[in-house]
Amino acid sequence: MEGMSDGLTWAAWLLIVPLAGALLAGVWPRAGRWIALATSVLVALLALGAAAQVWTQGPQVVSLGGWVPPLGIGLRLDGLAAFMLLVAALVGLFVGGYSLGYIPRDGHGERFWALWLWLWAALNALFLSGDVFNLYVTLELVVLASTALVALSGGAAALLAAMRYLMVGLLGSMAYLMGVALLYTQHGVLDLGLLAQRGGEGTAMMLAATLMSVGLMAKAALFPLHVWLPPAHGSAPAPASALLSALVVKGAFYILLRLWLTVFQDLAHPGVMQLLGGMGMLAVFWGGFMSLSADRLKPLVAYSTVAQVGYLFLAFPFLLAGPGGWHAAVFLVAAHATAKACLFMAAGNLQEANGGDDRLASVAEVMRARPLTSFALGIAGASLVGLPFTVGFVAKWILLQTAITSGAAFWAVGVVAGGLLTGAYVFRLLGPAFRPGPGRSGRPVPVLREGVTLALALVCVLLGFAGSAGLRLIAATPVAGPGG
Amino acid sequence: MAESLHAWPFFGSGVLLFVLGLHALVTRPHLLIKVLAFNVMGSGTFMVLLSAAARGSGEPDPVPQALVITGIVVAVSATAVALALMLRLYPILGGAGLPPGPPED
Amino acid sequence: MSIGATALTLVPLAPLLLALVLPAGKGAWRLTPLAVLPALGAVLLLPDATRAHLPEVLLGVRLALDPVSRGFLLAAALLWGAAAVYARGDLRDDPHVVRFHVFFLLAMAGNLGLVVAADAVVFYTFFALMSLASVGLVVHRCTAEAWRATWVYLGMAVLGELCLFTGLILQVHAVGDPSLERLVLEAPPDGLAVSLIVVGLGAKAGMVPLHLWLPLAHPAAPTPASAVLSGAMIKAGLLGWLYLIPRGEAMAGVGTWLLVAGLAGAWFGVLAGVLQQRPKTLLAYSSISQMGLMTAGMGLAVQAPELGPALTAALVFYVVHHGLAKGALFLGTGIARQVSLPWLLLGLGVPSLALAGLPLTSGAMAKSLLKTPLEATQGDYSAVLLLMALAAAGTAVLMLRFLALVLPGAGRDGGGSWAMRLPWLLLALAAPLLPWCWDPAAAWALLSPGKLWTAAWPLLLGVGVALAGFLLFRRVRVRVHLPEGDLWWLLERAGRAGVQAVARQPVLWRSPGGTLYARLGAWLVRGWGTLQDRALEAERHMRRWEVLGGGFTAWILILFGVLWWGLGG
Amino acid sequence: MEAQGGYMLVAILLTSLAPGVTIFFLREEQFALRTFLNMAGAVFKVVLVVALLVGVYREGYTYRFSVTLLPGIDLVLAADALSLLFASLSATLWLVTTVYAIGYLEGSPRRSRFFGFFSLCVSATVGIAFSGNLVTMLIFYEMLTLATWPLVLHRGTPESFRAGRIYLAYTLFGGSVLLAAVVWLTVLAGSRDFTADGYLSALYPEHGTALTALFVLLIAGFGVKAALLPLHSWLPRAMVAPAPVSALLHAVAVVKAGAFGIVRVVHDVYGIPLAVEMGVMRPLMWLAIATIVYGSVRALFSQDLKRRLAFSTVSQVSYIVLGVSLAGPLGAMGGLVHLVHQGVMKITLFFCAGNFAETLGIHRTGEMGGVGRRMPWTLAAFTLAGLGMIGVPPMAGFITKWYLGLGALESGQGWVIAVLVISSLLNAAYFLPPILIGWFGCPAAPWDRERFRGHRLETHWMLLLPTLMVALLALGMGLLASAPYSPLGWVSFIFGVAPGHGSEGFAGGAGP
Repeated sequence: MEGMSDGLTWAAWLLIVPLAGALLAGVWPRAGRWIALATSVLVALLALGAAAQVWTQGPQVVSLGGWVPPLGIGLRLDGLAAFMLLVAALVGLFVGGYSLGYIPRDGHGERFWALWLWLWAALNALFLSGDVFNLYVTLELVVLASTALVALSGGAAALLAAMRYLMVGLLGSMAYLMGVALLYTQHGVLDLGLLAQRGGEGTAMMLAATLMSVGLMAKAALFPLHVWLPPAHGSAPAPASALLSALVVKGAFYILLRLWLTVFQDLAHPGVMQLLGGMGMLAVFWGGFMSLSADRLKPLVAYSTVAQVGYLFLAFPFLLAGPGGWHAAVFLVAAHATAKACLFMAAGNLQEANGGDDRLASVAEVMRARPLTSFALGIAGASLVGLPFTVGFVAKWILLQTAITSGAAFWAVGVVAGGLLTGAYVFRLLGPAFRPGPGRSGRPVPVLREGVTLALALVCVLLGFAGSAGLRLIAATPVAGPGG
Repeated sequence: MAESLHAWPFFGSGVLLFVLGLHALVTRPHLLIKVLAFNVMGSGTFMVLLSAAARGSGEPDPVPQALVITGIVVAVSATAVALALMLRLYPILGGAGLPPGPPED
Repeated sequence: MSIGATALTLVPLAPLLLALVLPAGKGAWRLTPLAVLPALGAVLLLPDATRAHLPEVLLGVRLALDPVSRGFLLAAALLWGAAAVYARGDLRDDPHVVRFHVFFLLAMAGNLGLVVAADAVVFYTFFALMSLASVGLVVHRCTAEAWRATWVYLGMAVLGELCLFTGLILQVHAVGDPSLERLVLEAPPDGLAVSLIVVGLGAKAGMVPLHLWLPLAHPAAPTPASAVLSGAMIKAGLLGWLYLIPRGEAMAGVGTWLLVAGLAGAWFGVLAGVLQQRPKTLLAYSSISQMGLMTAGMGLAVQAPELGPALTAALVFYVVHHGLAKGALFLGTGIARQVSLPWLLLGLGVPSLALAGLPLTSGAMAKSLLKTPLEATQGDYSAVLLLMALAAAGTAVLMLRFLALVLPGAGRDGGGSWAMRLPWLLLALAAPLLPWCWDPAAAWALLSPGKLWTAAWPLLLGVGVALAGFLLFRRVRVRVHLPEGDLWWLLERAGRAGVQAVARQPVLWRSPGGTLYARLGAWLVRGWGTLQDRALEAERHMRRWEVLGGGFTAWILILFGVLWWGLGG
Repeated sequence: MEAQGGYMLVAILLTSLAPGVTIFFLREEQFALRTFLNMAGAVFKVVLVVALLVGVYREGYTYRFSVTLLPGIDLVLAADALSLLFASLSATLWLVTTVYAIGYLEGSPRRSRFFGFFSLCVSATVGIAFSGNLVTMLIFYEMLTLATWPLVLHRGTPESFRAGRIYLAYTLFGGSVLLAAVVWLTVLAGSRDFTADGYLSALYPEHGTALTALFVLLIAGFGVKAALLPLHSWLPRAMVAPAPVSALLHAVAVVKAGAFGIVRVVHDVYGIPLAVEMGVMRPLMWLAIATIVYGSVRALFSQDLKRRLAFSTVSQVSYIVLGVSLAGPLGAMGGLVHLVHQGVMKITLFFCAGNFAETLGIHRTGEMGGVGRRMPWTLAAFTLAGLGMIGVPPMAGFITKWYLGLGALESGQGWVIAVLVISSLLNAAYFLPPILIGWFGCPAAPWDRERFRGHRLETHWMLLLPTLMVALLALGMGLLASAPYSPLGWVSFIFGVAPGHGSEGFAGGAGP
């Protein structure tokens, strides 16, 4: 059973620290980078602490100010949340280090720090929220922060992409909120735990499930509602792209998973779960195909996110496969987050060295002269494909194992075929780096950035040995219905 | 569903507003209309939420009010961001209307 | 390892090691004749049943010396030694003298090694070494003729090796031990295995119709190489048969087969040889004929186990006799233009008549040894004996034809060095001397009138036929000529015609797969391109707000529908 | 048997991994340091492998190292006799190939990248050798794919890119199939260490269909690298890579990894008795036979020397599979010993082809006329290895064919010898003519590119020395086949029989 605790615990600090950092950085942009650095180290430590607490003591529910649900706001720190917090902290830490070398020291670019910490705070809140309305609020906060990050570079493409992203995001949020309203109409409570206990299969519940799911699918960029993602992630500054692709779409997915694990557990019948999984598979192939057809680096990486998000939706058919079937997809979140952040960071290095041009043909020349970044690109790509000695391999393994255990081997076929498609576009990206001719290191790129990129790539390798621990952490999630 | 009959007009018009807003958001190229449409959708949702305050027969439930107020704050911030973006786009697009045809990335 | 074993190991090892160091030293090739010394020493000094065992080499190497191998080793050592000395003179000015000697030594190592092998694997190893190294001897001159001979030789050698390999492995597996001693005693009468062994070794032994390479290779190779090819190496086939063909009732069929093939070879060699123009080709056919007689003897030994020991002893002597005589003939032919007629008459006449079975020579003794057991036994071998005697008459005709071809070309003294002349003459002298050295008692016995007549009448008959033929063809002036390599000539023509016929019909050889594959590839590439274009178009379309909104709404409907339907409304 | 320190195994991996990773970041002109790292790693690896060999042979040790990857799934490195067979092959040939590659690439660009991937490739191979279970093997197998791909591309020409693309397509496909199979197997039977006679017999016949399907998938997965018949065509195309890479592909690493995987699957996952009972050995044998004959025929009609050698590999590697599929100890010995023999002989041939191309610009067999006069040592090495491929004693290839033949008879399938004979005949048909015209022919035209003309040696010493070493090795392995540490001796040790027909008696025996 979940432990209850009051006061300012790990969970609360995980909200307060980045929020405070964001405020400070907003007020004092000149010192933004140092505030961000300190904050990110602190948040990373806090996330570790929170995970350790879940690891040792099991899931926690924190009632802010001592008010318990249904009236108070509860923070729920269980295995799933702790895992997502850790992933966010890991990616955040590296993106932070990378941004030190990316964000110029003067000019309006320094607004990045406040936006980033704000986003981080919102994400942490999202992962920790224990009720559906708070989730709405955090979703909106995430969307607003993300929109600002996309628009940060200020070009026409970026602004248009930001606008589109905002609109789709708001559309999704509204659908979600409508679902919340229906839920409240039905049950009169908002807390996830209480809603889960009430359950229900009525039409209102179905409508709520539909609206919330579709809204979140749009936010998670599930095919065919993915069209906002490639321009947005493709035109944002590199660290922002990394954050958006690695974490923000995962936030929406996280809520969706949470809802189906708790509130809608009575609705989770095979038909709808297979439908979601099937759409995920379609996304895998569509995204992969688009990635394969891309002729520029950042759209290629962005479409790859569309594909990888598809894998995550296998969590839904796996929900019914047996206890913990969905763990595989959650672990994949970690694998994809690290690899994708690393890819966007590497892409940023290459694009900048190449004078802003990220066409594959010309980027290859730069790749030849920049072994650190190319190496990182290679390792992260391998992780994306699911090749061994990377966390991607472990994730793919768990995914396949779950698929086969659940007796639905066709998902395994899909995973394998999708992996091949991933291989095709990753190696299409890497291949030209081996063309003959001298490399061109291009414009200077801070060594710090190249180093951080490579370090994150190495993290992709190290996490390959964290499979057991990760799964154990995820398993510390109380689930009553299917998937528990 | 709202059990009390007097909540039905709120609920119904809320849904109607939501659908109208959705339609406008999707079909109208002008950005300002899109922003307004989002607000209309928001209002619709809030009305549905308010209709939930009439649950049961006793005192109206205060929680939806609180939720709606929070929602309005959030919607206003979102509108502000959207408008700010629109203003930045205005000189680039030479207007507030999205260009016709499928946009390129 | 004992001294005897070491000495036995040195028999093949000495030429092998010398071959390896030969390329290093400039004049080292002159040492080649010394490589036979261990072999000669082994023949003369080592007792029977000397053994050597090297367990770690190959699959365990076992060597042994027994009476049979001693005889073969003697013939081989003498002939290789003589040829090596001859080569010192013959190839003195050859630009590729070192290359020749390397292959010469390798082939020598193979030949000597297979004689002392006591183990099927070792036998096969040395057999292969000999066969493949002698390719270098055949091709040495690099003329078109040499290349043609080489390809034929190589093809048949490889085919023979593979048959032998298969036969050996079948027998070794059946016996469970590759030792030749056990194989000859215990090998089962497995028809397939024995046939493969017969054929595999037959290709080497010039058994008709596997003889095709002989008449091509002998004239093409340098003289010392022809001498060892014909005198020593083809005997390896016979030795293999002696070791590897099981005896007994069950093998009667194989014995008959060998007998028939042998007699056919004996006669065919004569007929085909008489029709030749070049002395070395003629000698090659003579070898086919002589090997045919030995093959027939082998067949008899297989067919009638009771005759086995006596026939084996006879075959061993025959091998020595034929090896030395044929060696002398080849060496003499090689320098015929450089020596005067008396020397030629002595050096070629004696061995050729010895081959024909002239009394007082090794030929008479060899034939007598072969026939005596047949006469002594109860079985009726008169037909065989008659055929053998007639074959001897044929040999006489053949040898007269040989002399008629060579003697007119006699030159004047002085050209040939002693390095070439001495080994030739020594080998030629072996013909009258060999019987006395081998078995003086038996040699004495041959001097009885009956024996003399038995030996002489086929010879006289042959001389008569030859004279008649000579007169006839002088009168008629018809030149009957058989192409060298008889059957091969036909096969080659047929093969060429076939290839040309196929080449004229592109349908037959141009694979339809190629174009199909190319078409499929093009279709795939085009299909992929179209797919990509369509998909990109669809993706652009999906970016429109209307489509996005439509999709959003559609999703809501679909998801709700599925939920509704799934939960039964 | 006690398990010894697994740190030895990790150390063996690191001897190539650490230099490899370091080399990537060296500058192009740091020749001495790069060479030192390469050579030190290679020598050290050989020394460690020898230490393991002695430990396993003399003391009967086993070495094991494991890390947990996922619950119930360990990354296991273990050294048994079979893994050491492959590891010692790879370690030895890597050392030789490193020397060769240093000579071969002298003065060419992008050497740091080349040697980096080169070392990674060998690390992966040694990892495959020491894999203690299927999961570990899969991991290193995929790593091998990754590490080899840049080497195939190395020349950077359009053909090499095409070859690289095809290589990748095949191997990634194979890897995916393998991944699916291994996961499935793990779900069925758990992740277990390789054990003699396998660990699946308890699942039969209950999961018979699944086991058969799994067998097919596993063989297909490993068969891609082993170049089994329908999955072979990457190999001949990959011959556009530089000669040391071909050596690596054909002899040291890639095809060997596939064949070794098949051996592991048949022997140590399924076990011969189960595989025979399931009836999967016969189809495997037919597959091997078809590959053997097909590869030889294609080799015969290939005029490009390296292409011919590549098709010859397609054919020869299937000997290993054939030996395994004969399902008896003698046949398996023949197959396993060929793992080593083929490697050494084929690497000799590729080194020779590289020498011809680098020294004289010879690429086609028809251009080899008279090459023996200009490059006698290289041609001698080529001759030895070519004869070995045909199976002429006393070369190593003969030992293989002899044991395969005995194995075929032992398992009552003597007709398989006919396949060996046909293959040998074809081998002879495509190896003997180039050898002969090399020694006795004349150059048809002046050679394209004469290098090292005035040198004391016929070519660069770093090209010649490794070539001669491997040629002698190929000779020695046949000539001293029955010595204790020879490949045959080691394989006999694996199967617990006496090598050769030694005085202790002959392993084949007149079986029942």
